[in-house]
Amino acid sequence: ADIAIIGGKSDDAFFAKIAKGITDATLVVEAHGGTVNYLQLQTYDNIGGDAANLVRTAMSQNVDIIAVPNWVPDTQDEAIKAAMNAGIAVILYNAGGGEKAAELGAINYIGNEEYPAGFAGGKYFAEHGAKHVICVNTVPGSGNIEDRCRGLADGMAEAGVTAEQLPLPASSFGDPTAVAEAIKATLLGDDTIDGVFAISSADADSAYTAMQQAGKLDSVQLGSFDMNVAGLERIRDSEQLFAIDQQPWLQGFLAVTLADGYVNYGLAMATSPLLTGPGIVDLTNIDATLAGGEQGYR
Amino acid sequence: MTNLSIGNLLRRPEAGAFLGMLAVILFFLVFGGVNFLKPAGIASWLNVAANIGIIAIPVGLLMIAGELDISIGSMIPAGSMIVAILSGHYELPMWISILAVLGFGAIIGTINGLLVVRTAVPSLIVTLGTLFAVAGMVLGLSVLITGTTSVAIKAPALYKAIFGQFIGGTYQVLILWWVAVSVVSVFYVHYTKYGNWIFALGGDRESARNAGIPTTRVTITLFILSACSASFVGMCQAILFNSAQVSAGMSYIFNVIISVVVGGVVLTGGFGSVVGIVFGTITFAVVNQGIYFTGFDRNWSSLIIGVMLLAAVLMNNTFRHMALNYAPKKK
Amino acid sequence: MTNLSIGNLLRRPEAGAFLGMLAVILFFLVFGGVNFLKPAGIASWLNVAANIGIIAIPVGLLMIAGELDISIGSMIPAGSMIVAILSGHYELPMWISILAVLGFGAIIGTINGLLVVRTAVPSLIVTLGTLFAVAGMVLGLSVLITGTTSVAIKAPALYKAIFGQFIGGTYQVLILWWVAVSVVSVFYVHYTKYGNWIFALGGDRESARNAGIPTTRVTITLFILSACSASFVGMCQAILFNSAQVSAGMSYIFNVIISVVVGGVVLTGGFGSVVGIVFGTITFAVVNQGIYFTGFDRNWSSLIIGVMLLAAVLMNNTFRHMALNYAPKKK
Amino acid sequence: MTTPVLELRSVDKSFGPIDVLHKISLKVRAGEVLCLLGDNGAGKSTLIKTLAGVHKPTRGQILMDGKEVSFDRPRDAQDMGIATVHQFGGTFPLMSIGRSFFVGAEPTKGWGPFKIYDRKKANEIAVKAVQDFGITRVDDGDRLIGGLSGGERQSLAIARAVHFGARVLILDEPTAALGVKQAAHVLRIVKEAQRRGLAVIFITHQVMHAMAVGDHFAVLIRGAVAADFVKGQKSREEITDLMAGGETMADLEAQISSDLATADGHPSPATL
Amino acid sequence: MTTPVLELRSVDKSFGPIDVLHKISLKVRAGEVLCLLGDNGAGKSTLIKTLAGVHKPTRGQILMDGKEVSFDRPRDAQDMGIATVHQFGGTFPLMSIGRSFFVGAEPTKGWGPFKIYDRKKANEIAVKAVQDFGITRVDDGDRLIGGLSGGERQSLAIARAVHFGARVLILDEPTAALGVKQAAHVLRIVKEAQRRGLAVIFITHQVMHAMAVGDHFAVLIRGAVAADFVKGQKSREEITDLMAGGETMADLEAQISSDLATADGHPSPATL
Ligand SMILES: Nc1ncnc2c1ncn2[C@@H]1O[C@H](COP(=O)(O)OP(=O)(O)OP(=O)(O)O)[C@@H](O)[C@H]1O
Ligand SMILES: Nc1ncnc2c1ncn2[C@@H]1O[C@H](COP(=O)(O)OP(=O)(O)OP(=O)(O)O)[C@@H](O)[C@H]1O
Ligand SMILES: [Mg+2]
Ligand SMILES: [Mg+2]
Repeated sequence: ADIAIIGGKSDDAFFAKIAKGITDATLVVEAHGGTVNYLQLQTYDNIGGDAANLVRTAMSQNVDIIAVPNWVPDTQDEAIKAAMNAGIAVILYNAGGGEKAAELGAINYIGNEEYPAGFAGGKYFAEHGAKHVICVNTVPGSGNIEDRCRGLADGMAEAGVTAEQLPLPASSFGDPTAVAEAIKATLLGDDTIDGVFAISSADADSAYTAMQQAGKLDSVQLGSFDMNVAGLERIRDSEQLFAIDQQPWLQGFLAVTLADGYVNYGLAMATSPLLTGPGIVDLTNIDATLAGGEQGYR
Repeated sequence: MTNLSIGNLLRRPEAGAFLGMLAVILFFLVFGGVNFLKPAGIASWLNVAANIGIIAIPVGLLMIAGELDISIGSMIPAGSMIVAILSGHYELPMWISILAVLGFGAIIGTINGLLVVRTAVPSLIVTLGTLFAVAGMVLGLSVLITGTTSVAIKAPALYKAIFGQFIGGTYQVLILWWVAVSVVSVFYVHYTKYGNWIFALGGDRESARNAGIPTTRVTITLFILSACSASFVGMCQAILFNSAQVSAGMSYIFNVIISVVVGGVVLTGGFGSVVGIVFGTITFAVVNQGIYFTGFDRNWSSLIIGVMLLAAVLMNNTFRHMALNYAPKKK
Repeated sequence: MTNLSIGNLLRRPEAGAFLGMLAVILFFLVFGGVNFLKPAGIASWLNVAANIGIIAIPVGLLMIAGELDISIGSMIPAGSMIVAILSGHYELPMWISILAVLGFGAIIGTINGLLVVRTAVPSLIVTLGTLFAVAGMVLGLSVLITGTTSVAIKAPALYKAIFGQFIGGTYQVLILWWVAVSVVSVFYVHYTKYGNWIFALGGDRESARNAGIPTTRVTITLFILSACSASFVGMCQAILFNSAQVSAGMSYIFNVIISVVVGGVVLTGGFGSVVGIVFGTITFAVVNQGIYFTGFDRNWSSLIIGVMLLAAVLMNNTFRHMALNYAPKKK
Repeated sequence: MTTPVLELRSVDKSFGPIDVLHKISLKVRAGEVLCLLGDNGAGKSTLIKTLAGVHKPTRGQILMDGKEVSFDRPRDAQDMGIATVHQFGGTFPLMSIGRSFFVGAEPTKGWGPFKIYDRKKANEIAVKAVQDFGITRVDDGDRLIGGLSGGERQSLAIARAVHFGARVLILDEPTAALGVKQAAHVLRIVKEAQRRGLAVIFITHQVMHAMAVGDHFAVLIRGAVAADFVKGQKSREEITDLMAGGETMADLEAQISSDLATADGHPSPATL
Repeated sequence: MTTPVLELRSVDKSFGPIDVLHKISLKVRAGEVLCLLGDNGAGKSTLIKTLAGVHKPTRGQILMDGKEVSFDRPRDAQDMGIATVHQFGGTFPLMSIGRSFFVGAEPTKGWGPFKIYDRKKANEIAVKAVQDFGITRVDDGDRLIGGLSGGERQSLAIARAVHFGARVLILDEPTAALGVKQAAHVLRIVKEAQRRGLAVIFITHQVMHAMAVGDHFAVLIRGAVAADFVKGQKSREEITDLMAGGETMADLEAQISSDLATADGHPSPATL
């Protein structure tokens, strides 16, 4: 099968793991005489529109099936429908959700969902005694991050405690020191804060430094979306409470192999959606995760 | 005295940009296969080019006049958000939103222009200030008004047909707008006196003023055009994609400036052409999108983009050099 | 003939930047309270300033010499990744990594410099090409070598103490590096002939060459310094945060250029000072971080940053204008 | 007949703390060439920039045809028929000869929004005007200014002012960069303009050029009018002394020649 | 004694398709002033740029003291003692007078890596050198060049070359922007340099200046040496004609004056 799969920026640590899954799955596809074309966004400035454009680019390459995250459904649905009308099958992964897949007529949905993932984080925080969490948003204005923070707030609210957003200006994005100092200043300015939630593994590194600086390692707990080795080591050392895991490698691997099976042999999963998360990585399962993390799979 | 000699052609500012464009198209034809030039493949880079191109032309003219405008980076989401909030959230008629979008562009353009003209603060810094200020305003107001940072909008069919639709299911209607903007600009820049004023402004502002050119008026007009073009593109994106997000389009700033400079405009002003900017935009879009048609490992795509851009500009530059040194050969 | 007259002080290029800095500090003192100037508060902007400042000085010198370098945006992750891969992944001794980091900076700087000098392609475009190319290379190689895009590194205590630690638990050791770089630069730029060469280069490249200045050598050296400073900062960040990411620091490009220009360096070259750049960097860091000490709604922070930056530069500019027009009063 | 076309009444100009012009009063009539003389830095360029609308006077009045005027921008002065060639600049290296010549006053054809710049006409007029200066090398109006020699550019700027100067022509050291032939041509043009009834203000450091065309001389010393006289009232030596800032100067040539005569030891160069 | 300091042997220079210099052969000896004359665009500046190491000749040889040399950069020429004042540029608007004067050859004090730029000394020397030109307004070496008048800047550039010119001094239209006093001073400096045994190449469009200091004259017409003679071999009228590109020119003043005499109708200006 000729498969097109659309994904996030190539230097995005999270998508690098998805890409690894895709690469591994490509071996299978090629063994079956097919091809895989991975089309990546180059920026996240106009994520929905750019993804829609990539769907059309994939259409122009006469592929059999397209796997795409539905980040901004309002924006992308039109392109996805156009692909289906042109006789190209579609599989949603990473973002969008099972309902959306059913609505559009996509084969399946593989991945987790931002809002429930955030929600799970909120609940976990609340269960571990956090009463006032900040959700550090380094990309204010981007819909999927807003969803994470909203989910977090709602998950905490269910337990009667609060979370709020800390939006950072664009000039801080990618500057770990600026992110750390912003969090530190906020922690110093408000003693009621007892939890920090970072939206990416790199921001978690900064957040940890901020807590250390503010002298609040004991009074503030850290949680994050996604993880890197430094983060996993913190969890192992009990310096970070948890990380929300979406198992990106599985998302990429399954999206491609399922697409291949569907086109070549009409195979399809009976389960829909196929949820790869949210899983919580904490002290209970850290060792296995760490081993996978060091090889770039977790 | 033959006006069509090779020399005369090479002397044109767009000659280098044209050759650079040909070179990258050839490159991707060889490595990406013929899909790349089939109608659907063309759409994949033409759509991208149109979005950049509409902004690149006024920004390029500003650069020819010796100024930079980076506030476009937040004018795009501003345009999206204005139309989404007014017509999506408040459900006002579309024409009001359109007027508001262009009006906001005119206001910010005027502020940029006035600050640049009156204070002698470099335009990079002035527009950087408005870049942040507008981004902050859009974010703050969206959260205040709608409570979120991403608003849905369903434009009526008529407006969708004019501003945001796919022609034949593949080509954005924005391409037609781009063609229109290009044609009008070519006319005004290369065939009327106003174009002459822009070049003079960039060549030597003091002398241009001494020559009687209303430098203040020209500068402000150009800033208004560039701010309006950015908010217009933002509006069309919101209509096309049925939703608007506030996150600032920093990458647009880079992409537009790259397109303009690859198109042969001199960064310090005084030299360039509209057609060159169009070629530069296409070159950039082709380099950016062509990679999807090739089999190269995606992890190396940035490397290829960087090298291709450098190669295109080097080629371009060689020709500009020849152009500047060229004079009809004496027998 | 008094050398300490107010006029002479105002004439200094850093006078405006100093006043701009005072103004923003005052603003945040009023709206943010005194926490902002307590040790922990100072650290919050000083740490940010140090990271930007080490890069801002060589980039500022390049700007004084009439060139831009935006490849720093990918040199920072390159520096991080090199140290993380060599000492984290392959567990080689730290000193080898450090040499490799600086060596890589030297190579990219040389390439930038040679391309700018030999081809007359504007430096913005050349370094844009290397920006993309280095980003692609770092990503491609990291994935190839380590299989991931984020590598952990635990530096030995000695190296952590020198490159990446918090002094007194709050101040990054990078601040000391920044002070050192500033002092050395002030000396070389303002008290030796090399500084004179840089200013002449930016004033009029042709005349500078005619005056016998080795323009090629100076330009390449400056590009090497800026590339090395960026990879050095990247390395220190990796050591400090115990982990390195490949994602490019595009915002650094903006932040560094803003700091330099707010510091009174003329964008087109020929005018500026190291102390001014230092003040400009502090101004930017204060504006960026000060907001967290105030009660303003965070959603509006970009708006405040934009307005504050404009205000600081306007103040700066007023003084530069006075400086250029100043001459000792005749009786 | 006797109302001056342009008159300055005790005009002062300062740049911040620096006073450059003090109480300048001057008149220039139609059909008259006013030579503005003075040492380097005396304030000549500043004075004519004030007349051309580039600077606004700090104090004092400018009158045209006896009525007070105020120029907010160079355009205002131009619209009243004052054409100026400034000492520096005035041409655009990356523009074509034709476009540079007509910059700010482009010839157009067509109507309404479709008025287009008449490139052919502009090039023809520009090339002809420059060739009239004896610069026959320039025959293509599309060539870029950047490739012209200094003198060629200067001739272009003067040709432009002459073409547009309706009532007053102001030339700031127009002959400085010019060759003998071109300078002679400029002097002839100045006289032609005078004959056509224009008022001309002519700045030069060359006594001979001044004496050849001037009807009326004004000497600036340190920003003030130190002398104001008509042709014939002062000898060449007196004028030279005044031009040198009021210092007594022995006759230039005489002095140098005698230096030369008394100098010994320099080898008599062999012919090649 | 008779080996020329600097010699050109059939040097050609083209810019792409444009041939600017054809087979130029010239010599200049120590203690000799070579006046390079010629119309605008004749190629004088291009010729001296070739000597100063700015351009490389397309063909032909440059000899110093009879030995062939090749200048890859202006620095090379400077290191061999050739100091040049180019027609344009040479000063840096945003630099101080002292720094601009010594740019590329800064005086230093201290040792090793701590050699510091000697600002005081640089300012003193620069201000003195400029004041020697009669420009007494300039008394502060820290002032920026941007605020100086055109003539003040030109004087600064010449003062610089004179200060650094060890063996050959090349001046491209040095007197063009200068006042009478300053021009006289430049001529005196040229003669002084000659007396000290320097070889001087002097470009000017003013016959009087050329005749006042020149020992030896070379006239370029359209990029070729049209005449090469020593002082006294040609009359002023002949030289003027040659400078005008070989065209027969009536004596400039005479012609203009007679024009003036025959012109009627221009009002006799009233004294103010
Ligand atoms: N914008 C300015 N700011 C400050 N000082 C200035 C400015 N323009 C001119 N000056 C000063 O005013 C004085 C007169 O300058 P101006 O250019 O009018 O002299 P000039 O008579 O034209 O001399 P030249 O014959 O050399 O051209 C000079 O000392 C100069 O330094
Ligand atoms: N870089 C260049 N590229 C192309 N043509 C050039 C270049 N430099 C000079 N020329 C041409 O060479 C010719 C000679 O120029 P040059 O500047 O040497 O004249 P010049 O004798 O110094 O004249 P002037 O007296 O006006 O200064 C001119 O026609 C000019 O257009
Ligand atoms: Mg003057
Ligand atoms: Mg010349």
